[in-house]
Amino acid sequence: MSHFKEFKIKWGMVIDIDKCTGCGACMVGCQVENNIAPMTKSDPYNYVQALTKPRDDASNKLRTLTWMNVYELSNGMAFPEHETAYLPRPCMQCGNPACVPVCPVVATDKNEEGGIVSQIYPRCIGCRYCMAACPYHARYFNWWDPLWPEGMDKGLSPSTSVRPRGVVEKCNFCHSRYLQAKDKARMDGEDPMNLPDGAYTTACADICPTKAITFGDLNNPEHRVHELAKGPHAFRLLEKLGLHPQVYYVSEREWVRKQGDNYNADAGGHH
Amino acid sequence: MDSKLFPEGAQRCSFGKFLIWTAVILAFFLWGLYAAVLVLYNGIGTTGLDNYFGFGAWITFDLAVIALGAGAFFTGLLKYILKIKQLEKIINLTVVVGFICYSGAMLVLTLDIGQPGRAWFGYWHPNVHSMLTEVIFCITCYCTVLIIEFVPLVLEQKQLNKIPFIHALAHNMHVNMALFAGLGAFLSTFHQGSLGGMYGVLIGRPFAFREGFFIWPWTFFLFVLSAVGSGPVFTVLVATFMEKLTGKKLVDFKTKALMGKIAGTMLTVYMFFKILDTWAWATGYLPSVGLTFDEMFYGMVYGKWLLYTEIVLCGVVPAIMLITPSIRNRPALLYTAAILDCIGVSLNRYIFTVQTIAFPAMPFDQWQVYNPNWVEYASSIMIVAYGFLVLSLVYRYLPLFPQERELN
Amino acid sequence: MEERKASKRCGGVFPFIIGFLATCVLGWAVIPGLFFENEEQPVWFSHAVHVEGQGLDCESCHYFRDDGTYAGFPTNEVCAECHAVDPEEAMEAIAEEGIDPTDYDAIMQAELGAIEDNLASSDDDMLQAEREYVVKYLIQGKEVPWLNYQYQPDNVYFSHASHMALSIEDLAGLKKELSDVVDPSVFEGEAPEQNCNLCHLKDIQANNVPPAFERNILSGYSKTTMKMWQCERCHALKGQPNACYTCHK
Amino acid sequence: MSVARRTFIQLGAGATVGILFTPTVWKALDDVSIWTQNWPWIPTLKYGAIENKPTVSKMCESGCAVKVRTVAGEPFGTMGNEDNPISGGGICPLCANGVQVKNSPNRIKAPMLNGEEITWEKAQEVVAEKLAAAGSKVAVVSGDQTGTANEVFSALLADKGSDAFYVMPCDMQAADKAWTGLMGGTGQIGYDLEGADLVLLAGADALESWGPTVANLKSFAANESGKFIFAGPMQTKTASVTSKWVPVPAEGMAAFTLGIAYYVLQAGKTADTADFGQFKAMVMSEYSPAKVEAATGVKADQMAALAKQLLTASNPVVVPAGPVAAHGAAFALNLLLGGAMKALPEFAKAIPSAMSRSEMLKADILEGVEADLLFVYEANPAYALPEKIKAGFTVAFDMVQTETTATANLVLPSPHPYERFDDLASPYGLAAATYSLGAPVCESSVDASNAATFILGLADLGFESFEEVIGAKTEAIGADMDALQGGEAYVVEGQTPMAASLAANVLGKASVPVKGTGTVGLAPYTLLNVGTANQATTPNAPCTISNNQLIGDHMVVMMGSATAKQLGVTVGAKVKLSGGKGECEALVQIFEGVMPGVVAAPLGLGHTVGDEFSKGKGDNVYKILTVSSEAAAGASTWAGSTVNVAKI
Repeated sequence: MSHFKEFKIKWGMVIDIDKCTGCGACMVGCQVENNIAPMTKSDPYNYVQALTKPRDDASNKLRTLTWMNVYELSNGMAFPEHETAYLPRPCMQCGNPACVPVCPVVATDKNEEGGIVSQIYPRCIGCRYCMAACPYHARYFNWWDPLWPEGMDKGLSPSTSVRPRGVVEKCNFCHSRYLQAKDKARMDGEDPMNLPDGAYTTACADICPTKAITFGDLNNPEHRVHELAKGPHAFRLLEKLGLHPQVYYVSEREWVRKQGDNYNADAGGHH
Repeated sequence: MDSKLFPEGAQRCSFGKFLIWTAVILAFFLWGLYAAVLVLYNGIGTTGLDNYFGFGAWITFDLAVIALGAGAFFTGLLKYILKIKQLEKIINLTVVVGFICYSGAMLVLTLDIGQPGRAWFGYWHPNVHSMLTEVIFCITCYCTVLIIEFVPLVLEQKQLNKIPFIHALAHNMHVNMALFAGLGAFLSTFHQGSLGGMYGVLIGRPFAFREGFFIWPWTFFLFVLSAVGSGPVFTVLVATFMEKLTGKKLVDFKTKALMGKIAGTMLTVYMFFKILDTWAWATGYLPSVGLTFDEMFYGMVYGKWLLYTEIVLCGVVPAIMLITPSIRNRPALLYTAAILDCIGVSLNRYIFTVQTIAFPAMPFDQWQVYNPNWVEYASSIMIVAYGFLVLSLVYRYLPLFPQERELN
Repeated sequence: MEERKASKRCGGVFPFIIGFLATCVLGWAVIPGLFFENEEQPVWFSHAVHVEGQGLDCESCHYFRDDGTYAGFPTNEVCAECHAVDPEEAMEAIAEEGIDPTDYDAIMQAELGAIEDNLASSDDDMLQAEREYVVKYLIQGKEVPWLNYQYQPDNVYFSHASHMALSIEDLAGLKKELSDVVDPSVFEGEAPEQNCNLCHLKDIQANNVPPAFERNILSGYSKTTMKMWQCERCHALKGQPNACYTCHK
Repeated sequence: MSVARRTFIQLGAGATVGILFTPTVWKALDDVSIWTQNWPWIPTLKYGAIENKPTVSKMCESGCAVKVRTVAGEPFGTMGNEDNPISGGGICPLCANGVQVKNSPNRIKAPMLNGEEITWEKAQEVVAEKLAAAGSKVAVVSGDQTGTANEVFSALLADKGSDAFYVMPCDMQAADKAWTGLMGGTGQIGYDLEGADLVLLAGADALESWGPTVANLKSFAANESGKFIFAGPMQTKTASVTSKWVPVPAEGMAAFTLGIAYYVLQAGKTADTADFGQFKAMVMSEYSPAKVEAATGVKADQMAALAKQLLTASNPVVVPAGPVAAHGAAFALNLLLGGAMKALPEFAKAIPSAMSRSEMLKADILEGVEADLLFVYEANPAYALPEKIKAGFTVAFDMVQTETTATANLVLPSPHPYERFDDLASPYGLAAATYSLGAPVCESSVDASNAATFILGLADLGFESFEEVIGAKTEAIGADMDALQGGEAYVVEGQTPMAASLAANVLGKASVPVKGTGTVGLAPYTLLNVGTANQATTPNAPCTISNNQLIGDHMVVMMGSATAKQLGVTVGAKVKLSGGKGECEALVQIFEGVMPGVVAAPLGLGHTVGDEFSKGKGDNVYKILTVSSEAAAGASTWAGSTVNVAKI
């Protein structure tokens, strides 16, 4: 039932873990671009809230809406051999997504040129089956209605509609930037289906101070990601599960690459 | 005062006593209702669910009751299609229990989805690839079938039945019941399976993923078998529980034993395949994705003991007990086996729902532990209370047990 | 006995038909209307006056920005190019008169030079409309909350740029297929070079008094808001993708 | 009657069937589902022209050069500014949240005198009065390290005959004390992280919080061939990407640096200063690897190896942090190596009577401040320097409520950086003198006024508004206003540093590790997303703060398993840290990247005033830092702080 669809354009990321310091700028940039409300514990407008538990604050990492999430990796050694690394995790936009075929109402689909897995909030009924399906935990649920502190909702980004509670959402490679890039190309009389490198890039890639995140069309030789993804130290998360992520990682540290997949049983992967 | 409504020649407790009994149940029901209102008003954030555990107590509860409710379609199948006469002594009860389980499950589902107002999208914009779509369709359709099967029982109510038209109607429905039983059997088999399929197809979840036959992963068939292997004895347990409460004999033991035998046989078949499946998964699939059997378990909460309890203590053991006549025919042992059986299947549903998503697929990720909060418990208890309520009314006013008179 | 006959006579069908017809009529003729309430535009804007009268062309107010986005409704900045009232001057004048700057009527009554001298309209009604715009919005630095007959919610991303190449002439061939997507009358007569009529009010440039905005009382959408299936129909006919993200955000 | 009933039923049935043959029911169903997609309480979006307006953001200590993204004129996001060398397209997590802070309900809405809202005119009167009364007993505490606003404040002091200008403790200050103070050098020290082929970060958490962080990160990324090494008590985020981490206790950093200098001198390197011989003798005798190893625990061969790498490198640089001695030692080493350390010329002043930057950095706030009238400019001493400041009357300028504004007599709201004119002159650490300017990108949402403009109204300094001062500044440095407003920076290359001396005798004494008496060493660390001394965490940042810093409302401290065993604590244990004059509560986390005998605690948590994102979250580590005076260097430092850890 997992039907593999190939696209002429394949938007993807190559994330250089050796350049990521886990500063968190990408996560903040993402939340701002995509109108993710700050996590507030109390809801001044909802009196019934008092009868049950308060909303969650940001330190409850199982209730956040972090489309882009930075994981801390450890090589598990004791002092002084200990090493750490940081791994930013957007949605993998899998070539063979686990989340798409399970959605009962076609609220998520991988059917558009570019291979970005869509997520349509007005269609989603909030069954959370897709979250159970995604091994990367890239999908998030709106446990509460979005709530901006007084006055903060006047500075909303025009690029993403605000989601009500009860629907699932996830990283979409800042998709409306893609739409905008195509419109720009149309205005300039260029081919919207053959955007130059950098014409369309995501908020996280934009903001990253070390430019650890490179974004582009994996199929287009003119785009840097095309080569980077083929590099000797490039790898993807959980390749053995066969989801074919469109997000690649690069690290010269072997222990880091080893943590990209499970190698504990004999039958090895391809590293 | 309401004795005129009682089934023909049946003794029932005084109205006052009955009121007190229902009051107690209602208390529980209202508590759950309160929780449900909180969920609908504030959102699902009020539960113990989170981004790692999108599925939890509710889904487990749904799957468990649906499995246990399977007594209805399977017994129906045997009685109406395979014409096993003896089963008519308990068929009414299986229908009622089935109805309660399914309607209850659907109530919980409306709480469980984040946008209840869009529940009908399942029909309007169905995704044919999704096992859940199949579930949505089959469960709702089968629930209607159960209602149709339930109606004649209501029509046979002493006073109603005096009206000639209704009498005729009830009779006609009985005649055609085989059709519905068949339809129900078909629908039910499918969604029992789809429920299993839901987990089997999760390519991203090594704990649950299974190869399979055509579009159906093995879990599809395992869930069907486990359902029919436990449903019938659950009905037996319900009947027995009612006997204990009312102090009357309602179903003769011969029928119960027969139900035990039926369930036992199916359970044995199930266990055979379940063990085979587990073995293949542990030694074949897991290594192929670089994982080991041991990695699938974590501490006490998600320890191996769960799996062993499910398969051995609550699987193999009751299976043997139920297929061995000498054991099966001893009431105490039959009931013990039945209880183990039901625990086993519920445990199975829990493990597939929760442990599947508790296992961190990404090596740098951690196991998370899920514990439901009172909201989830309360709303589930509401459904149980609802079940008690329906059953009490049915027992008091409808001819639920054809044998009741002769046995007392 | 009596009863039986009674029911036999009319066979139980008569009242049934009555009821059936009654609700049919209601359901088609009356109820649909109840779903909508009419709203007037915040100020009277006459396209006729601006287009025919002042000889403006569409692009002077509705144009593409360099980044490919489309400036639908003009901002005060654009309007002020002609309606050259200096907000600061006006506000000072208001302050001098000692009028509360939010008391619009008072300001309009006062007929302040700072405002009046820069009004262009000829006849009184128009003058009043222009004055209203200047006082309520321009000098207040507030944009006019125009009501969009083609309103789409935030979750829809509509690209004018990708539709600008559509020509009514070419689409005329699909007239039949598009009958319930596009108002058929659009295809009649000489096709204008601009394709706005396809979705927007027909020949709005000649309109003098804009029609009322019909708001759906449940969804808040405009009566003329295009539904998803309509977008999909045309996309399908034109061989365009109907992927979710083609139009959603 | 029965007829009526039956007729009625039939009528009803007919009606029901009838309605189903009309659009009514289906339309209603459809509209309801559309309603669930547009709940009235879910905010809707604003549309219009999208612009990226360049300006500067001063929420992080060094400041970021940003472009503010606006839709129909309303700011909604912040992005980097490729055209500006201090950004290169990137920004820090704090400034990334600039717009949200601008719109925060925590903004100060209007001037407040002892909690009473007053007009700006009244505020002017009050301060003028106090100023007249205070005479020369006026002081200024500035949280701004790079702004020309400091010139205005210092000019006011000069006008009043006071030199009590204080900055919040920072590495720029320690560096200046060491460079211009001890070694008689000129200019501001900078480090060419992009050009260097070997960078030894001697305590400088350069890729997380030290110096011009974003510029550092940019240089690190651009410097493909260069090798970065981090030395410090814990494996900071910087250490997670450097090729090596050398565990060195903070108080031992100076000795460690001289230990390396030992080998460098041995290799025959010299520096052209009067006291070179003296310096060499000092190092050779008192900082022999053996001695250093004994004092700091850093293996001699480790220092040897590092020295070797530094010597073989063609353009190495050592980047210090912490006490003055550590800076002095590093500068000396850099002079010996003659690598990528630079001396930046200072930009000309806009106000002649103002202090030079070096003069502004002289006064030591850690020794305490006393004044009749105190101006606090966008600094939060009440939080970061408990009990250090005493003033008869405090005037606090800030955009949001802080511990300082809560205790100040007069609180004056500053415009948010996006709402005002401001500038960034050579953030400390850059390899070139860099001047960036910010003009307002939107109107102020509160009744705020630029602090410097307010000050200009108090004394005749030759300017009416801060905008004029900025104009004069650009003129003075010879930059092009339009280019600056367009987001470009005005850059003057740094020169080779020249020192009069290596401060041999001072360094000799000051570099000896001094440690507190607590059971374990304390390694305080700064993460920008957690906040700085002056800026608390921002609305969206808490999602990025890991459970290694904060769990619920509890601060988390990290230590190696060995230390945990020594203290008899386990993961999740609740402990009380006591040191300095205060105590902190925290939960224990095991992190093998912390030196044995050291506990790492995050600075910037535990605010008692502020919005829901910072208030009451964790505990304030500044309370437990011990100030020890570097007698020889005539300065004070937090390095060498220790704490006692008790389970609770």
